[in-house]
Amino acid sequence: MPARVQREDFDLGAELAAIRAGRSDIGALVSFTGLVRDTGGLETLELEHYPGMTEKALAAIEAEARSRWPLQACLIIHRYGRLSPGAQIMMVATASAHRGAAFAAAEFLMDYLKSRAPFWKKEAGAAGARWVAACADDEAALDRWGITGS
Amino acid sequence: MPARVQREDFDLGAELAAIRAGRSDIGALVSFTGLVRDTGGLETLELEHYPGMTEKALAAIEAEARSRWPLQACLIIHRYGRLSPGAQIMMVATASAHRGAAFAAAEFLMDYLKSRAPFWKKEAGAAGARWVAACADDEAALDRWGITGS
Amino acid sequence: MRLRVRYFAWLRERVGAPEETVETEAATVAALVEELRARDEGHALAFADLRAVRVALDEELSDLDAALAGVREVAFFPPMTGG
Amino acid sequence: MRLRVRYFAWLRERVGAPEETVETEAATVAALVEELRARDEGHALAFADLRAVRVALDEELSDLDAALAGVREVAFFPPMTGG
Repeated sequence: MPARVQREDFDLGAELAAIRAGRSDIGALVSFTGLVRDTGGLETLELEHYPGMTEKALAAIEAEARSRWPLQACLIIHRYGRLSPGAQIMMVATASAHRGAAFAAAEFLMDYLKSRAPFWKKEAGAAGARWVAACADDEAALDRWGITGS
Repeated sequence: MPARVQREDFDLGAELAAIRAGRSDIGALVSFTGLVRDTGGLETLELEHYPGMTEKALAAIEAEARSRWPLQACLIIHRYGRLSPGAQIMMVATASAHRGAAFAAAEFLMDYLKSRAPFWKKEAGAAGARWVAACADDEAALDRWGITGS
Repeated sequence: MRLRVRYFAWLRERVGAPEETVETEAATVAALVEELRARDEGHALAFADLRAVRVALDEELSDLDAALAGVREVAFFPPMTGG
Repeated sequence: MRLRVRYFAWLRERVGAPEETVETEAATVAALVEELRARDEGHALAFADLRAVRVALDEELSDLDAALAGVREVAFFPPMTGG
């Protein structure tokens, strides 16, 4: 299933239920959900993306994960637009026979996506608006998968 | 919230929704679900445990995770009794400000639980019944957390 | 000393009972195992390979060298396979 | 050569437009950036610190040294912050 880039919210429980529905070959199902975190005074988080490139980048990230681990499922959903504190920003889910592959693939998807998928966050609150700076750790995180940061 | 040991199934989506309900201090929510995997001819998986010790062991595992990472939530649910292929066996969920802590804590809970929580699996199928052997990797997995296997 | 001895998984099946009450003067778990082993064929089979046996004292993981003083419940079981 | 040049996040804000059409003979991304920088204050500000600028050519991540031959769309943006 291709990665989904959407303005609407998603139903985490329903997505995870759909992955395992009607099958018994999955031993381990891992999910990661990114949420809008308010560290004080946040009113909205605006997520901008690059339509066209975003879908291609997420598809490439998913294909890379599937080539590295035996996965029964690999799902990426990422929202854009204006979000409130506590809202869901994105999710990944991975399913495999064993927990090692499911965890590794989910962490890989997140590391890869953080510095390779064209999304940008702008926080707005009482004190004004600011673009969220990329975390140096995020580009460094790719090193552990044998990928050099851009 | 204390770990739950129960015969009944659990609602993964509802558990994850409850963790983030009404708060905006969580940035990363990770879940792991263990499922009954059928590698051929499996009819039932019987899960035996040690009532009393199980709850204590899971509480200790949860306390250890909370002492190692800043977690807004840390949940363990583990079933016992007779399960069918594809059924949910157990789940852990961890919530933190950042993804690194949430992933690490979830993997730690799983590694620790696999070799320290008193559960035993017996598979039954057309070919008869057999106790699932512990995986040597499971005891070795604790090494990476600075804990020596028993 | 009176102990409640419990068995789980295939140790339970081999012994043929989930638990028993044991009167013993054994000072350590290992000494208790020697006594139990001598009871009958089922016990002997349960304890045939001690590398595959784990022990808990009063619901805390322990080991064969541990002392039994003050202990009320001893449990024997194979390596755990939850998760 | 006619290029569609797109800007995202604070590069878009500094340039003051999400995209523009550019006629150029620049052989590389770096040469294009030099031309764009000279356009006005907004462009100059957008490209003030090239360490903070990422580039995609026809929707694929690339870098400043890349050649522009055959490219139709160039996008400039800051390091990504999704997830």
